[in-house]
Order: sequence, then structure tokens, then C-alpha cells
Amino acid sequence: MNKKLVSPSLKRGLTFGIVMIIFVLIDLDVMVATMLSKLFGANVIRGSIPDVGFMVLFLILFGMFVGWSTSSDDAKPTTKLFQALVAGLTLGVVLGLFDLILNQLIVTGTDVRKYLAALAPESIRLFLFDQGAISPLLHLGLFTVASLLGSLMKILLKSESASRFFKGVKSGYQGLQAKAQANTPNWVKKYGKFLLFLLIGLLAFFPPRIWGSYNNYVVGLVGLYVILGIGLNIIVGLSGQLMLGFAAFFAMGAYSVALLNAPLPHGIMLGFWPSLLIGILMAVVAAVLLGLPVMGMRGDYLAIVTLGFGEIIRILLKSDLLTSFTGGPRGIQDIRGPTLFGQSFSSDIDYTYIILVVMVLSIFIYKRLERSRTGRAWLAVKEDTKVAQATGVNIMTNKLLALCLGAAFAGLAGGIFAARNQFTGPNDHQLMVSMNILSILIVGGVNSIPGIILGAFTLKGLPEILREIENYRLLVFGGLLVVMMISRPEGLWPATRPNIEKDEGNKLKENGAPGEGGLND
Amino acid sequence: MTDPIIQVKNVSKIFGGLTAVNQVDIEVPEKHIYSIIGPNGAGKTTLFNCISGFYFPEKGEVLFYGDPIQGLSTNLVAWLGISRTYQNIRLFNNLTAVENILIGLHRNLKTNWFEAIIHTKRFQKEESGSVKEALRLLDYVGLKGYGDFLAKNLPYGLQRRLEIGRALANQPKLLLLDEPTAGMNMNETAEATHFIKRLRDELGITIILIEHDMKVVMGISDRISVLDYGTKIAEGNAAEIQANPRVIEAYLGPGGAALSEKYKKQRLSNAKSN
Amino acid sequence: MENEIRPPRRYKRSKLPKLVRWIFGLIVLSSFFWRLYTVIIVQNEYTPDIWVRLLISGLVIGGVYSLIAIGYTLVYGILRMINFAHGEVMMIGTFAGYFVFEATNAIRFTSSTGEITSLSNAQPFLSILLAFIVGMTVAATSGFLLEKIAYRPLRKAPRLIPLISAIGASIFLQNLAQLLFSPLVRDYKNPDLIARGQGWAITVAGARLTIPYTGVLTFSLSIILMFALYTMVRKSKLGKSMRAVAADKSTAALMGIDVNGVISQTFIISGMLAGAAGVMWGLHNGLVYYYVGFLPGIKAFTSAVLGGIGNIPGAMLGGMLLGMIESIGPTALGISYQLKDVLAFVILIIILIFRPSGILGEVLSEEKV
Amino acid sequence: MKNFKGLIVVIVAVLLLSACGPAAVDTPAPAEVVDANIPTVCSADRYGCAKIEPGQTIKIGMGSPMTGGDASFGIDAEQAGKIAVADAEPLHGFSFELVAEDDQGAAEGGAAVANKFVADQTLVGVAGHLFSGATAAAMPIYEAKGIPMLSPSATNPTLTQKGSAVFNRVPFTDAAQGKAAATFIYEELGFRKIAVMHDGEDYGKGLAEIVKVEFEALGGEVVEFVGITSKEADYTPVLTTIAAKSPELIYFGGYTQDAGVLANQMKTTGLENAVFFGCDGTFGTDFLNRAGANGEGSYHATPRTPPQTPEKTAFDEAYKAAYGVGPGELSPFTWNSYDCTTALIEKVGDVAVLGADGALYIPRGALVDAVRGLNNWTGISGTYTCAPVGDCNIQGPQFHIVKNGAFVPVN
Repeated sequence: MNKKLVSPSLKRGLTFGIVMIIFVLIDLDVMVATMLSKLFGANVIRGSIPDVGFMVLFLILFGMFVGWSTSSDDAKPTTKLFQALVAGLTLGVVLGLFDLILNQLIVTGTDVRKYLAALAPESIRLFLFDQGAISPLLHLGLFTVASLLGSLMKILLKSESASRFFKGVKSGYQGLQAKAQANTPNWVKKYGKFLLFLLIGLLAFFPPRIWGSYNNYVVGLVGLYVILGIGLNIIVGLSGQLMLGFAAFFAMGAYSVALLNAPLPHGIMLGFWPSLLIGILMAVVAAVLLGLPVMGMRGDYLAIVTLGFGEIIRILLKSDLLTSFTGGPRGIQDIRGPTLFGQSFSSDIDYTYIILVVMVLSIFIYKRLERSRTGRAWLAVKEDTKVAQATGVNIMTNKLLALCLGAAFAGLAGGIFAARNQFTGPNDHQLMVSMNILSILIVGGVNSIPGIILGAFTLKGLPEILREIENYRLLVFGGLLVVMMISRPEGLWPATRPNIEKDEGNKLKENGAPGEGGLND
Repeated sequence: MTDPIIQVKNVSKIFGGLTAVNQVDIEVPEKHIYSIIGPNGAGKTTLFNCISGFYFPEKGEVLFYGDPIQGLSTNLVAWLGISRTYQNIRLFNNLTAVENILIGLHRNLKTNWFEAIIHTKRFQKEESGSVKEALRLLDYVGLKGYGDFLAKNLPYGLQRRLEIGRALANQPKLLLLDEPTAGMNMNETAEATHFIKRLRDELGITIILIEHDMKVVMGISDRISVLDYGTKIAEGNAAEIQANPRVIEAYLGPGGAALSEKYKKQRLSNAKSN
Repeated sequence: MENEIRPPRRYKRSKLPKLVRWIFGLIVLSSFFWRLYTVIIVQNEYTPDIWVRLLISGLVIGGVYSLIAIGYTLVYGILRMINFAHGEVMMIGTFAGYFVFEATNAIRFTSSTGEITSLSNAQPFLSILLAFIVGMTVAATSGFLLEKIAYRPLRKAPRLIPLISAIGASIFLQNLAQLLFSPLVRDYKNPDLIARGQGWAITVAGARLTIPYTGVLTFSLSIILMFALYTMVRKSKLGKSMRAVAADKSTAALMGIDVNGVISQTFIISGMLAGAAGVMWGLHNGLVYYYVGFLPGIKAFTSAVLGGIGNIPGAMLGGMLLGMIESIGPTALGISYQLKDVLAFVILIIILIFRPSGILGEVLSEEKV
Repeated sequence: MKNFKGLIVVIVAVLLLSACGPAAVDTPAPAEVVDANIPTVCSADRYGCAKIEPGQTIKIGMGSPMTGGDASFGIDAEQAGKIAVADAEPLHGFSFELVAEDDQGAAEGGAAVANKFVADQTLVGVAGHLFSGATAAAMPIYEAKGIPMLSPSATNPTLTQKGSAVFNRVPFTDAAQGKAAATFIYEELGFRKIAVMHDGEDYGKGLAEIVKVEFEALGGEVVEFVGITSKEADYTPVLTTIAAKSPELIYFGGYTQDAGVLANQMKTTGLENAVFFGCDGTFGTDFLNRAGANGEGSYHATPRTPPQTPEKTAFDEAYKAAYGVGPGELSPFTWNSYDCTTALIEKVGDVAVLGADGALYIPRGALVDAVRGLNNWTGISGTYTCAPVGDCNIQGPQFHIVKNGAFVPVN
């Protein structure tokens, strides 16, 4: 019994100890302390060391988290406390030993940064609270107490209250929905969607003028990736072809606009809109060229082939072979922006509008495709290719169609992207771009528009917001992806199938019954 | 007797060394229920696959209304009006029942993706029409109210019905049912049997049936043929087949015929005694 | 009614895909051979020793690719997932080896002859052995942890999920390494015995050429390891159970095989191979940094698919082939070395078009995938 | 399900709000405000003034890749810049701050960082960006706001051909170095048959192209012009192929890591007797460590400056002490980055005016002109005079040969 209690807690303490050690080794502890001090309004100059107090605070919070997570939900309070105690002690001991080493480094003045770059003496001192030899004891005590505190907190605000809160949210949400459904006059039902669009339009109109260029940039970026996400979703989510080289189509669009609309290397000033159209066409052409030969391939083979395709395009764009044509590694600069009714329409605000409009348009198109014969055919192909074919669906054409439409979206986004940055080069179309877009789908939720928007925000918006944490952001990002997949594999906002039968029923009897979640979600 | 809707002329299908179907001839008149029986691995399903275009038979030909259709890809076969169900149910699991049927309707719809984007009148008409049709079929196969369930969440019996519904959506002239009552209990089987009859009587669809449950087979089929090791060993109506010793051999193994005779006598005598 | 059912012309089975495929293939192959002909026969500006040199470097790099590719194939065979973070496991191995050599270099003492020498030079074989052992162990551990943390919870999930998780893990490990060891591009301190740029001089067709010691070491070692692995999978109990799990997890479990255990062991083995490959990479090329695993990872994945993913001999063959293509291909076809990856991928695509499941084919049946 | 969605909505809302955060910093450009405290220079200035409130710091931006394959460049530049800021004297009690952002060396990141910088009123100059792609995307954004750039490493010639007022840079133009190198090889060393290689990246390739053109113009023969994939680490095949053409010398445009590998692998690929000729990207103790004995007799370039001034030594020591790794090991642009930051700080000092309200006013237009007006300014990496287009290093390079593990000037 007791052993069954102790060993997991021990393990936890050990794990968190190692985590903390890694934190120290990559200097993340100092970073977090800095963030905390920023939270409390102290203005810390970049690269300078925050006050010791904040490090203490961070360690306490860490310890409390350990205690919280260690004390199991279904245990008696005393047991919880016991578990927390064990974990806290272990953590303390582990770090204590680690402290001894660190302290030794300080005392002897050895510089380990040739190997462990982040382990600067001042940050070590900060971690040890400048207490030298006795800091191990300090840490031991601190972690034990903090961990106990954590489990105490857990005991106090039990999970019930939390669940009650959620229930409240849920019932409130549904209640509102029901009420809304119940007392909406007919004209609203008729034009409701239209009005909603209008409202969104109005909302979208004002912020870009107010909130400064940086936010415009971030919003625009997210918007572009939403478009890309929709494009890839048609390929991966609807027609079920795993594509890892989506950036190739993106590049097609970007480079078409760049080459046709920049002074160098060719100086064909075709204008933005026509070249954007050509960009879309080019992407589609590329899709056909890729699609025809590899249509027959299955899951992972298709994946690697498309991956290869993406790399081929990138390398070619960069190579000496095409330098005279594509500008090689230097890329293409001074890409002219769009004009509207004669005058320039390419300020950051204008771009935000363009992107938002295009985004809404793509969502619209996507919705209509998904709810059409074609969309159903795609889903069927994804579910069971053979059976779909035996039910009269032409696999070849439908797959190819999906590929082309997806590519078209990519081309569109690419064109806008290039013009917006006034520059495009090989580095804009690396493998990681394709991976990011795929991640957007999975993180957000395949086949769900809100999911894709959410995913785009999480993957492109968040890193921008996370700029504060400098070069830790990709670390955090990578970690998040894994955690995400483990905790919510179906995505942040999973898709649900339409409730055709019920809706039809509602249509028949003209009074709209409260339409809360379908039988299938 | 009406001209045959489908003719299978000495079709053979060979996998590597093994001959799964060996020079089988079948001829099914319109509006008939035709059963194919035989022990497991006799090549019944393989024959189905040859008809529905999954396999390309090495020898022989499959005539549908007199036109050769062997080697046509499955979607064309479906397009011609031959639909089928599968031994191990193969629905589009993550789609709702209605959507499954809507996909079945695919072949009858004409609009393309572009019309879908710019909701043309034609598209809207077709969409709403197809939805109504789908719901009607749903009702017909007795899944009313289950339309918005994901196919995988449906109970087993309903999945079978849904699969038939999907097949019907194709407006088939010929329907291939692969063990439609497998894994059903007595009353379910009875229902299914009755349902299959209705299909033929009301919709006038010709049906080829693979079935192990002899009660069903003998109950509804106009004609039966027996496959064993890929070859057709007997053909005829229920009575003939029951009488045919080779069939009994095939099922009960050598000497089976004699045995079955003995049991029949016993049963009769028992009947007399009480 | 009757006429409607006659298949109209356009509904005849479309020969288009096959046609396109064959035309495509024909064009590519013919131009390919024409190119070979012009470069080798007509222009003929390369003496035989050049080809031998290219062959050697192809073999060396191919050996490394094979080792990593086996890792991909093993994991794929069992979990049907692309372990995108495998390259990072190799990177970790490379770093481990690097630190061993740094350590052995730091230990200095005066040898019997009197001059000051470092352990790595006094005991080269020992230090090399040590480096490989440490590298393999560390890499194996990281592979094991990777599976336990990032993949095991996703056993039941649809197939895209583990892929994304793998991508996340890959990004995470890269950046962790960068933050730990700084983005500095470090170089291996080889023992003088196998210093880079040194080698045996042999004469081919009257031309003197050098076979680098590191190359020889890398190649022979990779062959040995591959052989060992192959026999292990064929003969040993673990190998058998691995194949069983690959064939069908649930049945294997029913047969009393500890599936999770086997999977962990698979990751450990593939990690070991990757670690070895990493140390070789370091010894032969000398560059160590957090990004070092990425390219070889992609290449190895390519070669795994090239040979038929899930198929161990396939991975070996694919790796070697890819190495050859990369080293000899551009010269033989007379194109710039910048485009060697393009060449590699193009050849991959062509091969897949005509042999949709790799050269040696896939050992697992399609239904399972 | 539902409550989760509700939660998500809330989260998104919060994130959006936090995204809007920086907008609050956006105060209207002082030029528009009529205020007695504001010095006249501001109202006169075409871009207006940056106003630094007491307690705030004067921010110098730096955009560089800190993640991804080229992170070493960014980290190195940031570290050098930090030292520069630390060395700088506070100006009227206002201390300087270096804000280094990760632009991943690509256009996307470049534009993002630039937009973030221009949103910050207290940011007056940018020591960067490092890579030409990011620079090109960022330039127009700074142009609009009047923020001067001084790039330590963006060598793409076209950057200074666009008539930008704000963009300046301290590295060689490829033209200057390429011509000098070609002439040196042809006349001083007397080679007639060379091969030119580059790492396929912006900088190396541009340089290599010039060398090829110039060398052929002089009448020499370039037997092979080939790019490699940077940091790929196995170049034996390509070297072998080059060996077949038996060049007397191999010119390489790129960085130390690749240069070291090439120097090593040349010895096993039949190029034992060919001379390795690098550029200022391949100069540095780092090359010596990597190539060791194989690096003997190779040539490299630096700006024409005494190799070790006391300032430089001081900086080197400070850098080593602060980061545990020697300058020039992470990237060859350590000293340039230091100089760029220092120069900007110095120029800020020249133009800044202390307002009557105790706030510091920095006329942006004046600062732009001041940076462009950089004249005979000596830093630790060389002496700089900005040409009207913004190229601040038009002098030819100094070549060094490696003798017994040390660089020896040769011209």
C-alpha cells in the first residue's frame, strides 16, 4: 500500500527535478523569472538579471505545481499531503545535489559555457539565491513547503467546484442558444446569416485602422495561414491524401507574382491582380503535373513523394541553374503591391483588408464545396476508396480535383504573401512551412473551419505574441505540439457532421426547434 | 421467360496457383432472386467481385443486358446500375447515415464543383431533391430517425440495412447481396428475408444473393446455384438443390448424402412415434 | 432506358493515368540514358580514378544513410508511423560522441617516450570504442524516452496524429540542443590515428588516390552493424516477436508477446543505430551542431521508402543507392551538385511510379496500412 | 464539448486582446503635437522625433536569425551588440538597450520584426538585419518610419541600389572584394586556372559570381563554378569532380564551417596541391581550429585594418569572458555587429536633444542623415565611410595566408 503510494510520487519528484535541471541548463529559469518580474511591472532591460525575489517566486510556483499534480484526485487529504511531501522532498534532494555542483562551479570559477552555452555564472548565482553553500538546504525546504502548499490548494478547491463551473458555462451557453432559437422573429432567421456576415464585416473594418502595423501584420499572417490551411484541408482532410510538400504550391503563387510584378530580374510589370491570377493557375498546373503520375500512390508514399516535390521546387528556385530566372538565393525584391481603381492599395491596413476578404471568401467556397456532391465524394474516397468507387465515384478525377483546388488556395495565399512582404526568396518556402500548415490542421481540427482558424492562430499568431520569450519560442512551440496531440488528438475544435435529417425536419415544420448539438457530437 | 439481365459465361479467376472461380456459368432473368450457396472459400464472393468489377476475370465474360462489362472499373459498373453490399459491412463509418445514402446517390447527380460554389438554381434544386430522396430511402430501409447517427455508431442490423439503402440509392437494376443476414438472430433474419422480397416485388430489382442461412435461401430464391472449390456443382430451384446429393456431399463431406438420408428417415419415424 | 445503360465512349475505363505514367517514364528514362551516354562516352573528361573516388564517398555516405534508414523502417514496420524525430536522435548521438572525444582529448599525460599526449591519441581504439558505446547508449535512451513520452499515448489515434507529434518532438529536440550547447558549429577532435584528411594512398589506373581512414571505419562499421541487426531480426527471439507485432499487434498480444515492450525495444535498437551513424557522421565529416540530424534524417527516410519501407534489406539497399546517386549521379549526368537532392527525389518518384511500394517492396500487406 | 468550445472562445478572445497589447505603445508622432517642451528640431524634422520619457531606455533594434539552421549568426550578433550597449556611456542619463528579435533570416520574419520595431516609439535605430532576405522585406517598413539601418552582414548588392535613405551596411560589397581577390589571384599569385565554389547562400554566391567574372575578364580560366549545400558536411564528390579539371586554386565564397570541411576534404580528393582561397567569411581562428594542418597555405580576407588594435583585443576579451566562446567562432560578423551598434549609439548621441521637460528627443530624420553621413569612422573591424547609396565599406580587403597555424598579412 505505502509502497504503491511512495514510488509514483518519488518518480514524479525525480522527473520534475530533471525538468528543473534542464530549465537551469538552458537558462529558462531566469527567463521565466524575468517574465514574472515583467508581470509585476518592473521594467527589466533585455539580458539583465531580474531580482532574486522573482526567482524564488518561480521556484515556489513550480513546487506548488509539483504538489498539485502529484496528489492524486481520488485520495484522502492526508494521502494527498503525504504524496506531495514525498515528491517535494525528492525534488528538493535532486536539485540540492545539482546545486552542490553548480556551487562548485561558482567557487572554482570554472567556465563551462564552451559546452553548456547558457550556464552563465550570474544566472547560476541567481538560481542559488546568491547563498552559495547553504542554497541546497534552502531549495530543499522551499520545494517541500511549496509542494505541500500545492496539494493543500488542491484539497481546498476540489475538482467538484471546477466541474460545477464548467457545468454552469455549458448550461448557460445552451440556455442562451435555446432562448435565441426560441424567440427569434422569422425575418432574422431568413437574413440571420447575412446579417452575421455584415456584422463580421463591420467588425473587421475598424480594428486594422486603429491597432497599429504590427497587429495588422500578425492578423494578416494568421489570415494567410487560414487560407493555406483550408487549401491543405481540401487535400488532406476531405480527399485524404497526405501531402507534405504543400509549400511548393505556395512558392508557385509567390514566385509568379514576384516574377511578373517586380523590376528585377525580368521587369514585366504586369500588375498585381493579373499576376495573382496567373499565380493561382501556375499552382494548379503544378498540382496536375504532380498529381497525374502519383495519383495511384498510398498514404506514406504519397507523403514522401510530395515532400520530395516540395524540396525539388525549393532547391530549383535556389539553384545556380535558375538564378538568372528566379534570382537564386537572393530571391526577388521590390514586388509591387496591388492597386485599386488606379491608386495604390498596398498599405499594411489595405493588405489586412485584402487578406480578411480573401479569407472569408475561401471559407465560403470551402463550406459550399464540403456540402456538395463533390465534397461528399471526397469524404467517401477518404473513408474507403474501393467502396466509394464501387458506389459510382470516380476516384482519379475527384482526387485530382481536390489536389488542384487545394493548390489554387495555396497559390492565392502565396501571391498575396509575396506582394505583402515585397520580397520572396527560397527561405520562405522551406519544408517547415509545409509542416506548419499540416500542424495547423491537426492542432485545430481536421475539416472544421473554426478549428483551422484556431490552429492558424495557435501556430502562427502565438509565436508572434510569444516573441517576448525570444529564442525559447520554438522550444515551447514544439513542446506544445506534442502535448496538444496527446491531450486533444481530435484538435482544439473538432468537426461535427451536419444533421441533415433534423434540419430537413425543421424545414418541413416551419417552427425552428432548439437546435442543440447533433446526435453525433 | 424474360431475357437475362446478367450472364456470366464460363468465368475463371486465378490467384497465383489457386483457381478461385473455375469456368462458372450463371444466367439471371430479370426480377428474379438468384442465390449462390456453397461452403466457405467456394469462391462466391470472388464471383461477386468479378461481376462488380473489383476483379478482372482471366477467362470468360460478364454480360449485362448483353454488353460485356468485365474489366470495366467498378464506378462504371455501378454507373450501369449494378450495386452491391459486402460480406463484412463496409460503410463510410465517420459519415452520417444520410450522407452514406447521399453518396450512394452520387451517380444520379449531375452538378459539378463549380456549380456548387456559385449555388446555381439547378444545384439547389438537385441538392434539396437528393436530400429528400435520401430521407425517403432512409425511411424505406427503416432507419427513420437514425439519419444523423454516424454509421459506425449504428447497431449491427441497421448497418446492414443502411448498406442496402446505399446500394438502392444507386437505382440499381441488379443488386448483389453478400450474406445480408449474417450474424442476425431469428426475427431479424425473418425481417431481412421479407425485406429482400419487398425489394424485388416493389422496386422490381433483380437480386443475386450469397447466403449461408438455408432457411432464407430456400425461402425466397427462384433459382439457386451451388459453388464448391470454385466450380458450379449444381443449379436449380430449392427442391432440386435439396435433393441433389453432390450438394450434400459438398456440405457434409464424402458420404454425407447417405448420412442425411438416414437422418431424414429417423426424423420421419420420430414424427410418427409421437 | 435501355440505351442509357450502354456505356458511352467517355465512360470506357480511362487509360489516361497509365498512359501518362508510361509516357512520362519513357521520356525520363531515355533522356537519362542519353545524358549518361553523352557525359561518360562522348565528353569522357573523367579518368577511371575519379569514378573510383566517387564510388568510395558514395559507399561511405550510403552506409550512414542505411543505418538511419533502418531506424525509420523498423519503427514504421511496427507502428506504421513516420518517426520524424529520428534525425534528432542521431543528432543527440553525434553530440554524445563529440563530448567523449572532448573528454579523452582533455585528459593529457606524458607518455613513456616523454612527450605530452592526450588519452585519445595514446589509446585511439579505446576512445573510439568509448565514443561509439556512449553515443549509441545515449541515442538509444533518447529514442526510448521519445517513444514513451511522445508516441505511446497515441497508440490508438489516427495515423496523422503521431506524425504531428513527431514533428513537434523534432522541433523541440532541435531547439533544446541549440539552447543547451549553443548554435555553435563544433568540430570533432578525431584521434590523430584517423585524422580527417588522412588516408591510405592507392593507385588506380596510374592515378594516386587516397582512401580516408574515417571513410573506411565508417563503411566497415556500418556493414557490421547492419549484418548484426539483420541476423538479430531473423534469428533472435526479440526479432521474431518484432515481426509478430509488425504483422498484427492484437494477435501478437494474444500470443503472450509484450507489445509495448517490443515497441520500446524497437525504438532502442533504432536509436542505437542512429547513434552509431551519428558518431560516424561526426568522425567522417567533423561538423556537430543542433541541426546536423535534420538533412540526414530526411535523406534516410527517403532511402527507406526507396527500398520499400518496413523492409530492412530494402532500407540498406535504399541507403546505399541514395548514397551512390548523390555522389556519382551529378557527375555522371553532368549536372551541378546543388541539384543532387533534386536528382535523388526525382529518382525516388520515378521508382515509386513504377514500383509503388519501393524496390524490394513492402513486407506488410496493404490492408494493414 | 460545448463548454470546451466556450472556453476556447474565451481563450482566443484573451489572446487577441494580448495581441492588441503593443498597439497601446503607439503614441502619435511628436511632430504633430504642439508643445513648448519639444525642441524646434522636431517640428523641423521630416520624420519627427522619438521621445524618450525619463526612466525609459533608448532602444537599438537588431533583427537576426536566432532559431533554425542559421541561429549562430543571430546569437553572435546579439551577443556582440549587448557588449556594445554595455560599453556605451549613458546619454543625458538615458541608458541604451539592445532589442534583438528573431527574424529567421527570411522575409516573413523580417517583416514581422520590422513591424514590431516601428510600433515602439523609443526604438531609434536598427543594427541589422543580418540576412538580405529579411532586410529586403524590412527596409520599406523602416523607410516609412525613418529608422536608420546599419547592417553588419547583408551583402546583397541590390539592397543599396534602391535609393533607400535608411539602409546602410559595413561589410564589403561583393564587388569590392571580388575584384580585389580576382586581381590578387591573377597577378600576385599568378594562377591562371582556378575553380570557384560557393555555399549556395546569398553572400557566398554573390561573391563567387563577381570573382568568376573578374578573373575571366583578366584572362584567367575558371574551370568549374559550382555551389554546394551549406553545412551538409560531405563535399568529397564535388571536390573530386573539380579535381578532374585539375585547377591550381579553389576560390570559396562562404563561411568558416564549410571552409574548414573543404580544406580537410581537399586533401583526400586529389586536390592536395591546389591552394584554398577563402573570403572574409572564412577568416577567423575558427577556420584554424577546424582545418588544422590541412589549412596551411590557404588565403583569407579581412577589412584593411590592423589585425589587433587594443580596442579589438579588449572587445575579444570581454566577449570571451561574457559568453565563454571566442568572437568569430559563431559567425564572422561579431566585430561588424559590435561596430554597427556602437556607430548607431554614437550617432544618436550626436543628434539627440534634451527637452525642457526632461525627456530626450531624437529627431529621426537627422539620425538617418547622420548614419548615412558616417565618415572615416574607425571601429574595431575597420574604418568606414558611407557612400551616398549606403555602402560604408568601399575599400579593398586585406589578404592573409595561413602559416604555421597563424594568419599572416600578404599585401
